[in-house]
Amino acid sequence: MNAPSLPDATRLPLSEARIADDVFRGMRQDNLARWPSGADVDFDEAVDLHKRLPLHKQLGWVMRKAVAERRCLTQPRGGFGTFEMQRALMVALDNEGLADIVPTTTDSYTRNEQWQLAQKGLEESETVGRSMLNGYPMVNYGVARARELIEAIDKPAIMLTGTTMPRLTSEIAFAGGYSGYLGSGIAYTTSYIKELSIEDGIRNYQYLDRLAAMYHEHGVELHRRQPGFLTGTNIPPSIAIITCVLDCLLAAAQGVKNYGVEMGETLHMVQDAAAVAACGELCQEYLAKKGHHGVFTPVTLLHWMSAWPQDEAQAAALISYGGTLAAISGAASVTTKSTHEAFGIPTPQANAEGLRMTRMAIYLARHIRLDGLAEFKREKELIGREVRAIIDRVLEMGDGDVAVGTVRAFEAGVLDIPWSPNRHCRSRVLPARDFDGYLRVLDPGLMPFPRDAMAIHEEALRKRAEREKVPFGPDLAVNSVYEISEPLGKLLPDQWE
Amino acid sequence: MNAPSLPDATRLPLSEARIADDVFRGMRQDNLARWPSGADVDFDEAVDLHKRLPLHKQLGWVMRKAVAERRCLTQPRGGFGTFEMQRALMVALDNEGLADIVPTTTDSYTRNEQWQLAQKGLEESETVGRSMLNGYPMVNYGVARARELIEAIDKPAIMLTGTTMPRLTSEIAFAGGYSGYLGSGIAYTTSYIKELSIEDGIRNYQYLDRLAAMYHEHGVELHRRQPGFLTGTNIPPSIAIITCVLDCLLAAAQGVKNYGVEMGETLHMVQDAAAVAACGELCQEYLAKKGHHGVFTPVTLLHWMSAWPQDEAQAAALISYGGTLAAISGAASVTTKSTHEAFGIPTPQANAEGLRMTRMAIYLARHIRLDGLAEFKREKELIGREVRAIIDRVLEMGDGDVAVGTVRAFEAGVLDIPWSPNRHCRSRVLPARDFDGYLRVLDPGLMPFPRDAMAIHEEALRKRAEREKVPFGPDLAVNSVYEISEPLGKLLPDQWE
Amino acid sequence: MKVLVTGVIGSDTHIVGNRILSMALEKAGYKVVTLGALTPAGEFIKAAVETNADAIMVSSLYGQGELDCRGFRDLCVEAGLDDILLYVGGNLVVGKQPWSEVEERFLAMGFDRAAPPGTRIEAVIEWLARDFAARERGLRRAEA
Amino acid sequence: MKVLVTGVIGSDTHIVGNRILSMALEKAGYKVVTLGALTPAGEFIKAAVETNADAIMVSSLYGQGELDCRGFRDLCVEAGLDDILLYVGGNLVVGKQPWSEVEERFLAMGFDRAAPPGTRIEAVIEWLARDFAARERGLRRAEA
Ligand code: B12
Ligand code: B12
Repeated sequence: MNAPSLPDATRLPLSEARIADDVFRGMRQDNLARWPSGADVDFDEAVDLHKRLPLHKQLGWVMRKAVAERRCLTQPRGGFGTFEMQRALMVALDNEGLADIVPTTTDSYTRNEQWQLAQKGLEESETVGRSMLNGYPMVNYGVARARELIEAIDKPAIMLTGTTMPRLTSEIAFAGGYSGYLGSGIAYTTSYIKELSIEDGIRNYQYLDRLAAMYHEHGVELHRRQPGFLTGTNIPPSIAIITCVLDCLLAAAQGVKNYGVEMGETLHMVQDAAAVAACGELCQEYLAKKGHHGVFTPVTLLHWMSAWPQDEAQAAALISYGGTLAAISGAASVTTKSTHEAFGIPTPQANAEGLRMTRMAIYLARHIRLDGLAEFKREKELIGREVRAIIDRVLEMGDGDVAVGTVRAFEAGVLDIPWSPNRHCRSRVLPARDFDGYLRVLDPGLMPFPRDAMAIHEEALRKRAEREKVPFGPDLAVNSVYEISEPLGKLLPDQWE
Repeated sequence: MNAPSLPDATRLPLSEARIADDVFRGMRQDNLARWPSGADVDFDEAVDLHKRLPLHKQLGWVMRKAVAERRCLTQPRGGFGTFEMQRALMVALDNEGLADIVPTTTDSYTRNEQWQLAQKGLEESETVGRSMLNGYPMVNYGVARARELIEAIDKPAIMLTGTTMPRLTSEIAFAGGYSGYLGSGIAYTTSYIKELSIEDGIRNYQYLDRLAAMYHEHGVELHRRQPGFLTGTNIPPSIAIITCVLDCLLAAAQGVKNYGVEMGETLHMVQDAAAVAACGELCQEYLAKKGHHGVFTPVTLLHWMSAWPQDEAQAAALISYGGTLAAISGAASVTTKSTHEAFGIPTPQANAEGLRMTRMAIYLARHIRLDGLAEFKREKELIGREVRAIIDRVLEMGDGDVAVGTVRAFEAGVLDIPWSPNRHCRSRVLPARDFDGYLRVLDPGLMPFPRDAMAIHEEALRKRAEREKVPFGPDLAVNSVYEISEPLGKLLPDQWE
Repeated sequence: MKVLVTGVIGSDTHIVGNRILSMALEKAGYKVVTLGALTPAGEFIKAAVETNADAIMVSSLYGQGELDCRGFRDLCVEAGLDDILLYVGGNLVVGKQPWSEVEERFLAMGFDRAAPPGTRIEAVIEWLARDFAARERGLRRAEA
Repeated sequence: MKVLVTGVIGSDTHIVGNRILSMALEKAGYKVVTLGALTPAGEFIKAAVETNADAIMVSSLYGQGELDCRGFRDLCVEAGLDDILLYVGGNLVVGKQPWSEVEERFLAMGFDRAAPPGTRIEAVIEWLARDFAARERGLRRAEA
């Protein structure tokens, strides 16, 4: 379990530098040999396949079009354990959900390269006729099946693989006609695994980024994407954006040109709008600083990523508000959830309903922008100051190398992620929601946030502690984990005191 | 059918003046004699009953408390044809819906004082076991049953009677312990009936307002409310607010002190926020001008009042957004709909779900205010200019008397209501939604809106006509009636051009 | 030119759809007699007799249509309008009920067609065209 | 002092609820051995043997718990932990399934208690207190 991916024979010292072509050739060969389906990957043929796809089935093109037309696209998650279920799901999300982007979520064994276990889960799912896996075992089903999935829909498809080990899954998906791939070295390594080192996570994604760039160099613009939502648990925008910028710089160094960045919604309308604006700008600022030109960085928001309420009516409001927030913040796309979120992986129907609620919410709010509000400006500026303080420190620690700086910064606690399962991440930083509904940093751990920024966070959180008569301390963070999942009668009582 | 209520023997010339006590005594006597259940109304006993109700079951107190604590309360609609169904509904709305205010909607026969027909409908409903009436026949069931309904819930109750003839229904409801009553002479007469004159509608509500004021004079503060949503069909805020102000002045003249004003949501976040702020201020401005002091005028928003989409997912988004808009605009309460809206009167369960969606949406957006936005200020100022231009003209036409001015203004078309069924209302004014999502006046009819204000409306609507390649004319208004009810694929296509 | 009588039956104030429908039918080339909101059943018949109408289009939105529309066909027959084309449309019953049942109930009352909630005018215009054409061929109305 | 082993089984990364639970159990007076996320079944048993634990608290959120937890009780028995108290909790299966069926499935696997999605820590602490008390009285566990 948790086996780190095989050490490359050609392991060079860690650096952000573009993997050399000959080295990469060797890496690919080894990689594709790890499971029988790897043999079906033929790069040149895959390039041809992508070139034959209509533009509206190519996510790189679609994301650019969305930004040009100021559209906010919808994308669900979705993966089932058998091919037939997966195809039916994708068709439903396309037709009944009007999804602009159709996903394939892999199962958790595949995520951890436990293809033997995935095979057992797949077979049992086929036998019992219900999904025993929490996603689609992409590697086991292989390239030809992937192509059938792409043929079944009329939208671009994205891989959602929540993994630190994307090397084989991505080879097969790209060869199958998938034009989007979500995942990154820093974000996923800190959020989805316990033992793997940050360094290994970065290396694994350098492979994927180089692969995507290679397609680009052959005339196929794939869409790479970064999961800045991290552990999904009350992540303040600055912490998300720090990872967006760093992962983006790592990808750009491998030659990636179409790189989306994602953030979970804070559920505070002003904070989300400020975060989306700040995120796009900060990515571009650091790309320019590091000399990477022409990298397209659309911003995606995700529906609430922490604990959900069980009441489907409350969940419906959370879904709709998720669409509202994405539209108002000017996000290029929004990743949706369903009314089943608190319970389990949704049925195709519930998933499609979540898409339609979100789409209607986007329609209703598409005209609204908050840029003129004083609170918006203040929040955006605050986020910028926090992000710059930390990224500059990381670059310094790496003597200008993002990969090296990142690893050292995690060791030192300069980079940190709340609620991380990873042993190589201190996870001392602790967020909480303040009295006005903003996500704030309760305890920075060792992260060097500017002193005046921390003063703002602390004051806002003390205000909450005072008003709600809870001690100023970790309880605030724990309460904030539960808050949105609480029953309505607790959130907004219908009795007067 | 459509029988105007009996002309009072003591019919005096129309004026806004407070009905004299002795005259009113005679009016009440005649009124209560019109149906057997009228005999059960004993004013003094009713006053005692209200005084014994706990504060949290008195809507006058609850509305003041909501404003003081900046809460946005939820209130559904709801009426079924039999007592048992009505009680079960009210209990469900209270317990499962967490409604802050529990309604009783009367059926349409009762609304038109066709109590014989109501009786037949009631009996048939009891026999077949499903509601054949679209509301609760309050007059037929009478005072004692009303009291049982009040006892069954732990919230204040409001009567929703969509009628121009509220005299007997209100007597019975107040005697039964209802502490809120929605309805007004101008708004309902222009929106709910074909033949009745504006004058008669005003007179009927002068009776109700005087009755409510009489309770007040005996130490019971009831909550009166005005339905400024009118025909619910794309009413621009200024037209709603004109009726809010005029109806409010008429009520204040009868001595009413606790008078809510309602508006349907425009679904444009900035316009709704501006409308709520403007409405409260304009009511107070004209109350002061006319020398009415200490009148409390909380503002209520209503979920979208025109045609709804059939898809329940779309409807859920519209419900949630309705809560968001009410919270952000700082409304004191919001009147909710359900996912069944496009089809028919909702089940208690669907109704309760609509309440919970709304309540969750309120919770999520409770911190947001838009007052700082330039668009907000511009819109609020525009509304103010439009309302003042017309109200000042109405007062002038009535030589200072609101009742007289209103009747003359409707005759002259100076006052007008879009999509009115009433023969005494020209209904030449025609609204439509503009390119940026604001509701605008497409054709002012004879309403004397300021020229520069009309220029703003026209420009915004021409922009829409141009972009959507439809002629600038009534088609814009008709399209705007359908718009929100259209299927999603039409509103926000998932195909690229 | 075919003559159509439109109106909203009973104590029902919902005029918007009926008005839009009436405007569209006029544009489509019919002579339309509009009775407006809150129209008693008898007034539909009276207007139809007076104008020698070819069809009556009853709107009912508020849910009590099931009560208001009972015996409507009988009233027509009594007035000698045995064969007049009768349509009804809107939100015909109280609550969200399965449409097939509701339709059956209204067809049983003698309406030739019943339109479900949210019916668009294009559909109504097509019905009329096809039904009048069918009548030329001696049929009661065209196929569904 | 009673010893509890906690962890998230299989390839499951969901650490938040497990961590909050572990913190709360410690506060409630237990000695808690925390194995964290992505913990193979064998490691739970190993830790329980080494620390002579009184109970094992298995978290599973990601849906594959049904596969991961099979044979867990057998592993315990093999390791000589015949009577150790076994709890499991989280989102135990894929999708929204009726809880009573899910519970039954996990009790049949040999868990003493299964906690439905969203269970609050207060409830877990109460279970533990009652079950340990029941064991003093020689019972397997307290009533539901
Ligand atoms: C936050 C979250 C994440 C975060 C996790 C961050 C982290 N490292 O912990 C991230 C974003 C990384 C994530 C990833 C994934 N997630 Co996730 N996630 C959630 C979410 C939204 C909240 C979970 C949470 O933190 N709750 C708050 C804590 C306090 O509550 P809790 O975990 O339920 O724990 C409490 C109780 O359950 C109980 N309890 C817990 N353990 C135990 C044990 C015992 C013995 C007892 C008695 C009680 C008990 O006590 C705890 C404290 O009160 C849930 C949905 C939801 N609940 O709203 C989905 C959910 C758990 N995730 C899900 C899935 C599928 C995934 C992914 C596989 C794929 C994906 N969709 O992205 C990946 C997993 C990758 C992997 N290999 O595991 C599914 C599981 C589906 C199913 N069972 O059918 C859920 C239910 C969402 C859904 N409806 O699809 N996820
Ligand atoms: C706007 C509206 C109002 C406005 C009406 C303004 C006015 N004077 O016209 C106001 C606010 C005043 C109002 C009042 C009430 N309303 Co109302 N209202 C609506 C609403 C939201 C939209 C109706 C509308 O204008 N649609 C747009 C037009 C273009 O569509 P349409 O009317 O459906 O007409 C089209 C088709 O149906 C078809 N059609 C119509 N007639 C005919 C006839 C024929 C022969 C054919 C073939 C086709 C056809 O063609 C039309 C054009 O496309 C509907 C719910 C909905 N649909 O979303 C509720 C609704 C109709 N109202 C309802 C009710 C109950 C009431 C009230 C009794 C009480 C209340 N809840 O407030 C009062 C009625 C008082 C009275 N005495 O009648 C209910 C009816 C319930 C039921 N049937 O079970 C509804 C369905 C809402 C609900 N779900 O509860 N309402």
